[in-house]
Amino acid sequence: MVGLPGQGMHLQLDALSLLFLGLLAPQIVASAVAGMRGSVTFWAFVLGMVLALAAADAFTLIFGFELMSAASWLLVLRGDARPATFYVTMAVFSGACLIPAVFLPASSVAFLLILLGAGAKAGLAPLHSWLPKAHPAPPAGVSALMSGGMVKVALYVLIRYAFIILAPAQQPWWGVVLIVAGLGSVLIGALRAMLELELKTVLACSTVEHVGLIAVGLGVALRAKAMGDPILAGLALQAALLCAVAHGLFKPLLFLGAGEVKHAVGTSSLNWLGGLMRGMPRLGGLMLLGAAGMAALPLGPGFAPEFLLLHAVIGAAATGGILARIGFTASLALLGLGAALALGAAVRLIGIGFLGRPRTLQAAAAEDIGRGPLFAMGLLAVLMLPVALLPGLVLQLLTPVVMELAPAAQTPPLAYVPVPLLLLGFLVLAAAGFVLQRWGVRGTRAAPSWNGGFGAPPPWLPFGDPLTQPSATGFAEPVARAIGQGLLTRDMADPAEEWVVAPLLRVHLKGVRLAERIRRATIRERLAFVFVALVLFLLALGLGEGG
Amino acid sequence: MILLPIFLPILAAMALTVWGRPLQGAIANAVLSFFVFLLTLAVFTSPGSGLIHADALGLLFGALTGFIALTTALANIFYVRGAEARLAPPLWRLYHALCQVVLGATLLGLYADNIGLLWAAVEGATIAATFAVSLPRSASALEAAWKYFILGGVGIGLALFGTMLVYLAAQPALGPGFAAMSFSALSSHAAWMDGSLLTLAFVFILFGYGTKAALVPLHGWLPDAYAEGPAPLTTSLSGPMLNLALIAILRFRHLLQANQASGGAAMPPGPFLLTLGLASVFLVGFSLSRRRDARRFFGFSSIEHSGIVAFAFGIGGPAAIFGGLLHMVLQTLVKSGLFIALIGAAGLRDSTAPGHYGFSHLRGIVHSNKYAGWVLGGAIFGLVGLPPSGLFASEFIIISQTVQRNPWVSAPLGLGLLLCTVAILRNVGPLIFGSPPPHTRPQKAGAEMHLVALHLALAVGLAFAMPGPILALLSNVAGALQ
Amino acid sequence: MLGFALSLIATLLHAAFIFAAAPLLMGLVGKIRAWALGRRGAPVWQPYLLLYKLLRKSTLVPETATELFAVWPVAAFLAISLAALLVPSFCTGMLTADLSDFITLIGLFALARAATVLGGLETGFGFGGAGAGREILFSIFAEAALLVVLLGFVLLAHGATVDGIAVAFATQHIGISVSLGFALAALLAVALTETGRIPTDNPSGHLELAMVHEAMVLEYSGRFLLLFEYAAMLRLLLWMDLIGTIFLPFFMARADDVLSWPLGLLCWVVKLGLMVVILSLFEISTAKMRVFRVPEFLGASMLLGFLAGVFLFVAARIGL
Amino acid sequence: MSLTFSLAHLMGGIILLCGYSLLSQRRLAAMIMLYQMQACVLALAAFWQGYAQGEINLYLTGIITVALKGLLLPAGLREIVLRFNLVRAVESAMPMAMSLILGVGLIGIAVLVVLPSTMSAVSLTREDLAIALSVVLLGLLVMVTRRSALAQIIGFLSTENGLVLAAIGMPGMPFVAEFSVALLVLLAFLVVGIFLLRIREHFDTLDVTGIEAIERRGR
Repeated sequence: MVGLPGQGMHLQLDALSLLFLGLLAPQIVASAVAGMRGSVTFWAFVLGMVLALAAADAFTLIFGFELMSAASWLLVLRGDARPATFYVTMAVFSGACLIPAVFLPASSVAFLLILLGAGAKAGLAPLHSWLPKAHPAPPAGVSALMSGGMVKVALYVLIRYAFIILAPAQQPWWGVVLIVAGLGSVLIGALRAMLELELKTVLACSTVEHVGLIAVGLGVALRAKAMGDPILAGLALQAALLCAVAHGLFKPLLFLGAGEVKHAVGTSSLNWLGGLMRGMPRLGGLMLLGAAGMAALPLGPGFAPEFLLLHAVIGAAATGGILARIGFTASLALLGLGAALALGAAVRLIGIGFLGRPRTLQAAAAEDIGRGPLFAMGLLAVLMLPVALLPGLVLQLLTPVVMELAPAAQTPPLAYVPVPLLLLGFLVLAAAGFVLQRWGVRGTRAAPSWNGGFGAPPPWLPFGDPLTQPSATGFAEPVARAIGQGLLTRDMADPAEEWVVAPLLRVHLKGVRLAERIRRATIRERLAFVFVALVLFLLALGLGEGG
Repeated sequence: MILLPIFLPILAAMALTVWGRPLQGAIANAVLSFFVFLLTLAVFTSPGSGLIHADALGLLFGALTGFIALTTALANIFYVRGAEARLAPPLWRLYHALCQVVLGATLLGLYADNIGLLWAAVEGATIAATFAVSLPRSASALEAAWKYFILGGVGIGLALFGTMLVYLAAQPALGPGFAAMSFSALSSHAAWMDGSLLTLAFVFILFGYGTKAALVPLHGWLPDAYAEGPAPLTTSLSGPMLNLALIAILRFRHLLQANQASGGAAMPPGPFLLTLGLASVFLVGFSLSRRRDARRFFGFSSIEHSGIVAFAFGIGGPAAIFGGLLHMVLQTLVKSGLFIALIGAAGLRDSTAPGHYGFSHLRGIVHSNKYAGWVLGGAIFGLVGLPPSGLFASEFIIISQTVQRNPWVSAPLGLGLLLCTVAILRNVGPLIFGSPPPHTRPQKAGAEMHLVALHLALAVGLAFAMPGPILALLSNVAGALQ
Repeated sequence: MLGFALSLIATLLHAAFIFAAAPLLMGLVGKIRAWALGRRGAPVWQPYLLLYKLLRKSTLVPETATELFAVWPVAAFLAISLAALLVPSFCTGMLTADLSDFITLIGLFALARAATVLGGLETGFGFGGAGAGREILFSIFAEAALLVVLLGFVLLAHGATVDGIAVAFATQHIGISVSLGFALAALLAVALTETGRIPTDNPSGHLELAMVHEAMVLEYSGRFLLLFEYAAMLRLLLWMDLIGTIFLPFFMARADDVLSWPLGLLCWVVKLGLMVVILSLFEISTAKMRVFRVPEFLGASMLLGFLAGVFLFVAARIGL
Repeated sequence: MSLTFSLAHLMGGIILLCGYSLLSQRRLAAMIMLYQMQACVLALAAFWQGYAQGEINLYLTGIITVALKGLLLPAGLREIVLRFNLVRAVESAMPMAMSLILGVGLIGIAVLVVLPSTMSAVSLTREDLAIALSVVLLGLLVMVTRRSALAQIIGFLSTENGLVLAAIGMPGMPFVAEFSVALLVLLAFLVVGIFLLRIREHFDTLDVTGIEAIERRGR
């Protein structure tokens, strides 16, 4: 019998796990095609995720979850050893929170433990600072699966426990906690995505942001469910699930693309790229699609979830006490900030990395992607289309899941319908095209760019002087000055580092010093330890029996 | 029949002290261990009777001890071939004799159904091990042996006092004579024993055998002893000795539990064990992060695992005891394998002398030999409770039981395990995949690496696909000793 | 059937009007400004001439530009004209009524902004990048403020489509409440930023270093520039429509009865004229502010929108 | 019968006294002397118990005790002191008075823990047990408070005396002689002292802190 001695392991599929498995499948295919086929560790990673999603008992769930953590740790370690320890710390921490939680009776303590455990693995603020370090480390295929899949598995655990298993004990404030954590992630994630230079780090930060969005949706739903508001619960759940689906499609696409960029250029630091759209148009086009999703632009895959989420928050602000309403008003503002920042980040990614002039010769000489990656990214891009253009249909597919999570929920049809918009836009374009063709002069003429009046570059700089074009740093500088200094620490580091990680490290250092002192004890001192302990035990014994 | 596996090695030891060149001694040692292993299996059919008769627990761990001794002895051949020049021939003879003595004494302790014999066995094993540690004759080795001797001696003294107190406590139930010293009789009459005396006895037993099991704060001897002695004997073969001490604690704990359960005056054993267990896990969690010598490092991790097992025993209940026993089995397999692999790895860096097990010296094993690197990495990974490592199963059982029976202590346990896991795993990177010291050339790995792989495979298989008979055996033992 | 036909006609009329009137609006603003400054100023139809000129001029594509150079103006124009089509001008209940969700509008603004910014980064020259960075900075606060303001409307009108809000404000008695005042102030600030008027940006400025919107289209010429320019004009009209529809929904026609159309049209013209005058006078009475003052300006407007919401709750006497 | 107990108590008391006064000694010679006295009284107690319980191997224990611990070990200790001309004075880790007070406290604890046990149908009384336990603890205290290795060994020896005192009191306990022999093996190893000789080779003093020099370097 395979599994826990005496109990084995049991699997079972329901709507929720099927949804997440379906979410995982294309990513796995894409990552495998993109070059992870041969790695045993990668398949162990996949196995762990699948087990966690299909688990019917606590052991299988935790086994899969931890296997996923362990395998991804090894992959991170092989990629870049520096963040590995921090990563495994968080991974083990989430395990250490989850194992007790699954055995506690349904209660608020259990929920908080689940939130800590799953949240730490999903990168919810304030336990997110490992994610932008660890996700970029391994090969692109793994990064893609970590951002698109592993994070979702963590959220799956959170959803399953918060909505189904712990439902008997649910409280409205559970949702509030989730919302607050989510808003923090949105803000920090989007801001750092706007400021970071490394392409993969930008994507990882944006993952933090999207996890935050999903968490806000789940929080609103949880609160509404506990307060008995079926419409709002349905709306918020739709938002969260659709956001998970969309993110699970465009984020792996972007990560794979980032990997290809690194492979072609040798670096993926935005300040050393530029003009890639010329050398690698196919990759550029795919990245543009992904970025549109990341920026939640209309007619892109990311807009419908954002739309639903904002409506859910507005709806939440229309109910409850005045403090709650004011809180939701504020969170609406924060979501707005986050959305605009995400737009900035996506625009920066495309505009600095793929448009403009090459900043290095490698960037100028980059060759377009091969068949494998093209297929992988193309698959994801094709799957994005329905989410982008027929979100209503996708939502209907999600309805069983919503019903499973909140049986009383109602799912009104989506108010955002891209197809007519597309039609309208087509008409406008047709008209404009007609005018331009009919009365305008046709054709275009290539000419040296005006380039702000700079003189022609010397011959040994075929693409002009890189220093004369705005860098990624410069592009983000206004935001850094206006917001960064307020939200981040002085050296533009993550506040979680300063307020959460650093104090813990200090405490740990104290413990280590003490342990070293004990280790260096002389024989006599070691005897003294034994003796004192013995006397204390005897004393406890005597007093215990005396009393 | 049952006497054979115990006294064959002890008698053979005499011969080994006077006969043979180092390599011959090693081979003889291996052959003897092989026979002993077969005998430990044969004992299953005839557990014997009287002073020395093995119960299920003894049989199981006896077989485990035999297996470990066999693999260690086989690996020892490679070790001796590499390190022959490092000790004088008479010392080598002494060394191999001591291997057999330790083996015989451990088996005696496991099979004895008499608390006095158990004590004598532990004392013998301790003295032999102390000798072994002192063999390299270097200042640090002597110092380590001296520590081992003083602390171990005190522990043995306390254990004897506890043993006598148990006898005294059994007087009302069994009266004078051998009956009052036999585990089987004691556990069946625990209800009528003098509870308060029994508790007092348990404290001394705990400190006595706890010293052998290296529970904090009684652990002082272990890291140095591991790090200074001749590697195979003092590291790989010492796992069974820790098991012996832990099993002794478990047996006495059972007396206390039974007496208390049936309304006796005994105090519950839980708090004592939990305190020592948590102390061990935490101290190790903090101590590991500054170690630079591999053997000392993994010595500390042995302390951690003793602590986990003691903790499990403290939680009590059949499931937790089961988890504790499973943890002992798996951790012994993995740890012994790990030390064999470590010796092999140090061999790849062409030096098996003590002191050459520094992490800086062993960096980037995978660059010396891919297979050896992965095996060593797997062994290290096997020490932490992350799947697919087998220890995940046992630690999962233990934590779940903790949450169900005593939720509040699960928080410190989780924190301690977190510290230990991270402290162990952060060495995997540099040690296995890191950049090797200059002039490192790829080399052939010794065959002992296959032994390690066997150990690991056994550990994983036992944990996640446990054969029915063993499962039944373990759960019966756990149920009987809860 | 008749209702559908009528609303179709209304929609077409609406489209025709906005596309025709957008340049005129721009011309009027310029004219009035000139008058107020005591100059004669360019003729009112100047913008039409400008557009025609651009239409006839040849279109240059910088060598350092990528294949997507042509995409951005089209996308920007598309997004803005879509938004303009969604916002009702003289009558409610058009075909686009159900699509005109406020959040969709915000999304379309974002799309236009993204296209413009990418256009600015396209050839990788300094001013474009600088303008793009500033645009992004402004947009962050603008979007947040817009969302918060929206909340107030939705709570009052129990509907999120601009059309619905207009109908609700026109029919049911809302009255002049302090929160609406705050909302108006906030919305105006955002509108000035989005349309790139003084005080946050100067459409008629000529110093590249100070430009925001203009800086991003410096490399464009001919038909591409035309699209950008036209989009800017549409944007102005669109925002005036938006503010007019929400805050002055009086006498707006209903698509399904023809008789109300003339009055609706008249009022629409009056409203636009009024706003044009106000805008012009406001623009000559203030100066452009420093770039890093703008976030404070918009942050204040966000706060106003927030207060609008709060006062709404207070007015509704909602307990804790 | 009462005579049995009273005499047993008397001897136990003397042994405890020796163990306690070990704490107060500053000179090795005196400590060895005290230990010798303790061992002899222990032997007497063994004989007496053997007579009282009619156990032969208790006599055996007594003989072993007087022969080895009463004569041989002290001689060996003195030999070591002379040969290595060790520092005669023993430096203490804590003030003498302090350790004495602690000693009293230990005796108190011993009584405290033994008190609740009901020694029904047992010839060994709670007092004897308390005495034996106190001797054990006092011996450990000596080991902890003394810096010189030899003093620590003496402390260990007196601990072991306490053990044997408890052992001989045990009613009809098997293996008592074997236990004492086994313990003696331990002591023999200690005192015959391969370690001392080895350490002698490497260090000029037996002071254990000298060994720690290596330890302090940290590994």
